[in-house]
Amino acid sequence: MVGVRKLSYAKALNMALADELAADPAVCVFGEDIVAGMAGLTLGLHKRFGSDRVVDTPLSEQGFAGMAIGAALAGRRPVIEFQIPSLLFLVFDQIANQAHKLSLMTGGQLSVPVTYIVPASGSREGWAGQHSDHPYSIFAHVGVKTLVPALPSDAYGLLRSAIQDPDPTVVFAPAQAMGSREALDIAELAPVPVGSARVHRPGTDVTVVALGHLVAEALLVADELAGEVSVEVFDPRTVYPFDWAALTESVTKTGRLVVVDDSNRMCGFGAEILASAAEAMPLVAPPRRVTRPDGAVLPFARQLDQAVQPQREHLAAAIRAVMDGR
Amino acid sequence: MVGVRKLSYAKALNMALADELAADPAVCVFGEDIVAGMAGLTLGLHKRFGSDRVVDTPLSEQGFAGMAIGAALAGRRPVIEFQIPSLLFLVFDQIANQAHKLSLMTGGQLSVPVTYIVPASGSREGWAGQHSDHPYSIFAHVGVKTLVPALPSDAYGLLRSAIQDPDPTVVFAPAQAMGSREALDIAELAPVPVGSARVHRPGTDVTVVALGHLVAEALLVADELAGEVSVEVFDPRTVYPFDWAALTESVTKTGRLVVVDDSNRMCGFGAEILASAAEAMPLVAPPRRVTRPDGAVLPFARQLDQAVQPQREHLAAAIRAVMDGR
Amino acid sequence: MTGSVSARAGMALDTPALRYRMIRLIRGFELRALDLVDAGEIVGGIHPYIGQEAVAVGVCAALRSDDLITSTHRGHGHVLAKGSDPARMMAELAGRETGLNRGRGGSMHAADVGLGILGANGIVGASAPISVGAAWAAHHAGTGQVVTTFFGDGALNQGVLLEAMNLAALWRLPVLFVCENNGYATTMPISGAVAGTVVGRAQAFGIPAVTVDGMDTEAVLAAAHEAVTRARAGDGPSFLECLTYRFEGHHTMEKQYRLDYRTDAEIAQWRQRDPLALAGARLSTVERERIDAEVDEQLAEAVRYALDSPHPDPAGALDYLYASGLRGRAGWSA
Amino acid sequence: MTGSVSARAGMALDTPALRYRMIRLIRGFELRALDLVDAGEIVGGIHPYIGQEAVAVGVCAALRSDDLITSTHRGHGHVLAKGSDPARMMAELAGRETGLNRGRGGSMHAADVGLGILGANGIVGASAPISVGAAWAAHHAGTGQVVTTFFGDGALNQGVLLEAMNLAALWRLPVLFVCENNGYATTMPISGAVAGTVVGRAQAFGIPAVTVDGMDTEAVLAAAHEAVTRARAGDGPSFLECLTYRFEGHHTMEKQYRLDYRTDAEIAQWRQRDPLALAGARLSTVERERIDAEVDEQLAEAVRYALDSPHPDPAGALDYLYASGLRGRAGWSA
Ligand SMILES: Cc1ncc(C[n+]2csc(CCOP(=O)(O)OP(=O)(O)O)c2C)c(N)n1
Ligand SMILES: Cc1ncc(C[n+]2csc(CCOP(=O)(O)OP(=O)(O)O)c2C)c(N)n1
Ligand SMILES: [Mg+2]
Ligand SMILES: [Mg+2]
Repeated sequence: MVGVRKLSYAKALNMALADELAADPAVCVFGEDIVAGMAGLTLGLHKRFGSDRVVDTPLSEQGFAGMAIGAALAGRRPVIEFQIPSLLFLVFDQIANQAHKLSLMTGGQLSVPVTYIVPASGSREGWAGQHSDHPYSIFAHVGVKTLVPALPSDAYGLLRSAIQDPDPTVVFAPAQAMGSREALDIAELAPVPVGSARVHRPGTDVTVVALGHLVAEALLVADELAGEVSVEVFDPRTVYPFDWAALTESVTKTGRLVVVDDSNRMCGFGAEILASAAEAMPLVAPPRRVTRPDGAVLPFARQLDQAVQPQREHLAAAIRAVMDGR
Repeated sequence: MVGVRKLSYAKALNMALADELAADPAVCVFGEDIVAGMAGLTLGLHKRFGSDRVVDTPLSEQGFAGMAIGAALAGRRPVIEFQIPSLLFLVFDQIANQAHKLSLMTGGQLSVPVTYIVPASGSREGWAGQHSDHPYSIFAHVGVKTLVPALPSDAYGLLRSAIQDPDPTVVFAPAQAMGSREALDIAELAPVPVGSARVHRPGTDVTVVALGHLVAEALLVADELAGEVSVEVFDPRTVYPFDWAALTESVTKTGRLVVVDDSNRMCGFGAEILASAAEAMPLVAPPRRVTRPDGAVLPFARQLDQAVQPQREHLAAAIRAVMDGR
Repeated sequence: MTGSVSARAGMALDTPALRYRMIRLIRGFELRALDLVDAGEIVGGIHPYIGQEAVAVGVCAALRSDDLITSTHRGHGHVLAKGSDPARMMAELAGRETGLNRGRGGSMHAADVGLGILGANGIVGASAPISVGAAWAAHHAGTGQVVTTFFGDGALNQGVLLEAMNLAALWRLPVLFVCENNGYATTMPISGAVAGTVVGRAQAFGIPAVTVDGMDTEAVLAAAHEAVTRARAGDGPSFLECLTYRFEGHHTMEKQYRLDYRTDAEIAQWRQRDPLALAGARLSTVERERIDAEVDEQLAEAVRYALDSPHPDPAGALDYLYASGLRGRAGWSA
Repeated sequence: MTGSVSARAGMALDTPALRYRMIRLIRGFELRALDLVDAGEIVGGIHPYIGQEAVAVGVCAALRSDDLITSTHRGHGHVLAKGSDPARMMAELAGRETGLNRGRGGSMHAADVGLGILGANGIVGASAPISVGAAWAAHHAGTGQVVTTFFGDGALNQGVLLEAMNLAALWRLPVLFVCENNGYATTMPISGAVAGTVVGRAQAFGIPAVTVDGMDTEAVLAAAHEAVTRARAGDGPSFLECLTYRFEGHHTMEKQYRLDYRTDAEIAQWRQRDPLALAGARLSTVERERIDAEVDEQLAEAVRYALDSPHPDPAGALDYLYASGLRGRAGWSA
């Protein structure tokens, strides 16, 4: 597996997990149907690493999320796969109230290196309201490290970093990115530091912050508008911790800011970026957000589902509005 | 119980619940130790309304939060009391993924009039990390109606409105407000509409947005700075839905904005207010937030606990900074 | 206040012929739905109920029309057996405005409140406490309603279902817990997931629990009838373990994978106990053929109805989000 | 990798005299802690363990020093019995930098990882799956460690605890589930909360479960010894129901209310089976008095140590938040 190839996002995650399992005997995986590997993440890993390392669990998310903490306290580095983003709601106590808090509450005696991964977050067309959430803003609010890779290389590099990290970390792999491919040299895949942004396309007029599958959309819009406005596409890669220095640099250059964000508007990721920019960055025009609506629940029918997700045309309109100083 | 008296916040909640139980036979209450009424909310209500209406439950938060949905679907208006704010994490699936979504997902066939109330949210000195959360921003993000009354009269009025509301609603009663008192005429207590803000003190230089127990702090700071700066103290009373029209009016007048917010900084309520103002309100100076730190976990020791909560001195400094245009 | 949710009467299921008819209806519905998934008319796929029809039909045959049910991700059979119009159900799967949920819910969230169907659920186990709460309300309102909650063997490991059983037992509520033990939760065999026995898990809460042949409608009906009678008499919840099997993959998406969690031989063996054949064998060939023809006609019409129905207007994407009519802010401005 | 968490040896508990000594230590510790709550030196109050000492001591007497435990909101007894220094524990309750958790955790979160104490927990039931996970790790590392999880009767109704029992049973993990049945969850009597029996709930998962006299250390020790032996032999989890009683209120705050969930007569009756007296009766008066004097001296020193210790520096309020050393943004700028 050397040399340049078109690597898919799903395969990149699978390789990252395999490489971590191979590199560190403490790494193990819990989840439902992960022996079969239907979500792609664990494909072939049970065969390679065995039942002691890749463990199919009963439908007891709270139970095995709690177990992952205990295993972590005893020296393991568990990765847990969740089939549905909202299963994170089911284990919110285990993540936000247990894993996240144990280090501080024990005065540093404990640390909880657990990785939670949803290898199909956000809308999966036709899966309706309970399967289409994108709750990364919630985990960032709580203060759990929250990673949303956009490209296969980042999916690889961030998953490796998440597993190596001594703290609990949630990785969202957007369903709409899972099939994307990137031409790259496998030998150059490497861990990507948590908290470091990446500028996918430099620009001088406006900074567009995009996450996950929306990075590709933002790049398309930037191309579309190229004759009109010079767009810098800024991908934080990790929602929390956020690379404020890099954003400050970008906005200092462009003076204008648009965020496109697949989470609900109110108190979402987009709100944080705008707020932080308004506090401390030199904006020359009011910033804008393109988000899911307040309180959004994704309806089932395709037309409705799409009507609730941020689309390229809205991003283009927001960019134009910001350029107009509206 | 007529005429002017000093009504405590806890008693106001208790009266609101009693009045709703008396007014509507569909209203019922579930929770732990609510027959004894230790949290104050349900004091005396079991005696008055009986075991069919005021129901002590086993320690099965998910079970009874689910039950409340079912009872609501069958025509009841359940109120659930939680002894600890983070118990909302335990039932996050029931609130965010079930109660909140059923109306849209069933095309309006179902509605879920459940009220969730935490009669001691935020820091309770000495209760440490798992008992001191103030997660209102999370519920607002999800789109669940989220109320944080500051005064006894609002505690009364908002709890009544929450119970009458056809949608799921979370009410946070800050521990640090529970003992506060207000001189008022009991006969004038009335439901307070969800989504309507209240200006506690008019001012012309800067709008300070404060919620819950921080309203009283903001008023003290406004007094303190009175010779220096004219502070308008703006209490949204409900985090979601938010009274944007009223805030726009206030900020249009003052041109300056500071938010004091007892939730974590990242993607919190304060972020939303600053973002919305930056997008569409006529700010003449960069706005500021005073919040809990990113990812905060409240440490046990009193000195540490306090060091993590927003304090008056920080609010005063933020107001001065905004006045200086810093 | 309770009872208002269930006014319309469903299909009568009180003879073996009517029960055969319903099994045939569900089977035919699912086969047509599979076709529509392949054709791209049903987006996102379905969890087919094929093979398990005797459970839904046997249980619903024991219910009153004002009784309530909650269902699962594999819920089409429950919804049809309780009486929903297959045309509106198919329209829902096809995401049309005429669907049961106006195209907002789809396969995993079908509800028909007028028939006492409080809804399927995408989260395994989540329906159980909802049912217990509805039963609590019915109990206190004295309506005599019984609430049935369907779930799979996988749900037995969800804490919230166990909590719900405890609450129902403690308060002697009129709940019927129906476990459709089809041997697997997706690829996980029950032996790898459930320590102890299925009925033992319910019995530990003091809930009467029996195991029945879930391929035989009449056996399911008999057991359900006993349980429902007990609930209606005020004697609390019961638990049925129905031994059954799904003939298709877990979800239509399963076809994309080569999975080996069960053998062809095992599937073939269970297919020999096809509930459709078992129920059909109770009728004369003539009667069976007459029913089959009627049902096929009805289903052809249902498919036509679904596909002829309008798609929802995107402008209404957030309609029904709040029962109060609240409108939050859009995600972008014009 | 496992095993590193438990290096230091706790107090030996291998004679009746040593066990009496530990019961006396816990009792004395709690009485002094109650005084410090009254004096305002312990902020937020405590859940006193008084009356239940025989459980912690009997169970911990059956453990190896490298065995692990998890505990509850009512956890002082468990932590002391596993060997923590009462001075550092008292310093923790008083919120001092010298406390077990450097004053960051307080009463409900005391941990002492070097002694295998993975921590108390403020959320009822939450420790159980953590213990199962640690047991899973120990099992696969072949350390022979056993993990004990203490919980109250109230926790029996938490789904996550039931899930944890299923997982432990399924995978035959070395876990000892210890239910301290003190008859109440705050004001809720067990009869109002638990349908079926306590041991039946564990047995339903195929877990061997027995009920023992939780006021008698020796009875607890015997049952725990059997369970621990089974776990160490690779024969999976066990469950102990220890019948016990708390002599004080649920929490020190309870004094503010006039609660009538239990009668004075009931309390008096249980006090006649005081575990301290039962354990003391096994020793000569001389020996007992010698131990009492030693313990009182030790505890006086512990209180002195705690109160003389420095308060943490507010500048370090968020120290230890991230093991990686990550520092988030402050809540305000200077
Ligand atoms: C709590 C939860 N965990 C996981 C899933 C994903 N999932 C959907 S169906 C299913 C298997 C369910 O098995 P079972 O309960 O036996 O029902 P069956 O599919 O066999 O009808 C899983 C794992 C889910 N929807 N909810
Ligand atoms: C999940 C959860 N629900 C509620 C509480 C509040 N609470 C703390 S202790 C307690 C009672 C616990 O009873 P039990 O488990 O019997 O332990 P005991 O207090 O009797 O030792 C309650 C309700 C909590 N901490 N966690
Ligand atoms: Mg199944
Ligand atoms: Mg108890």
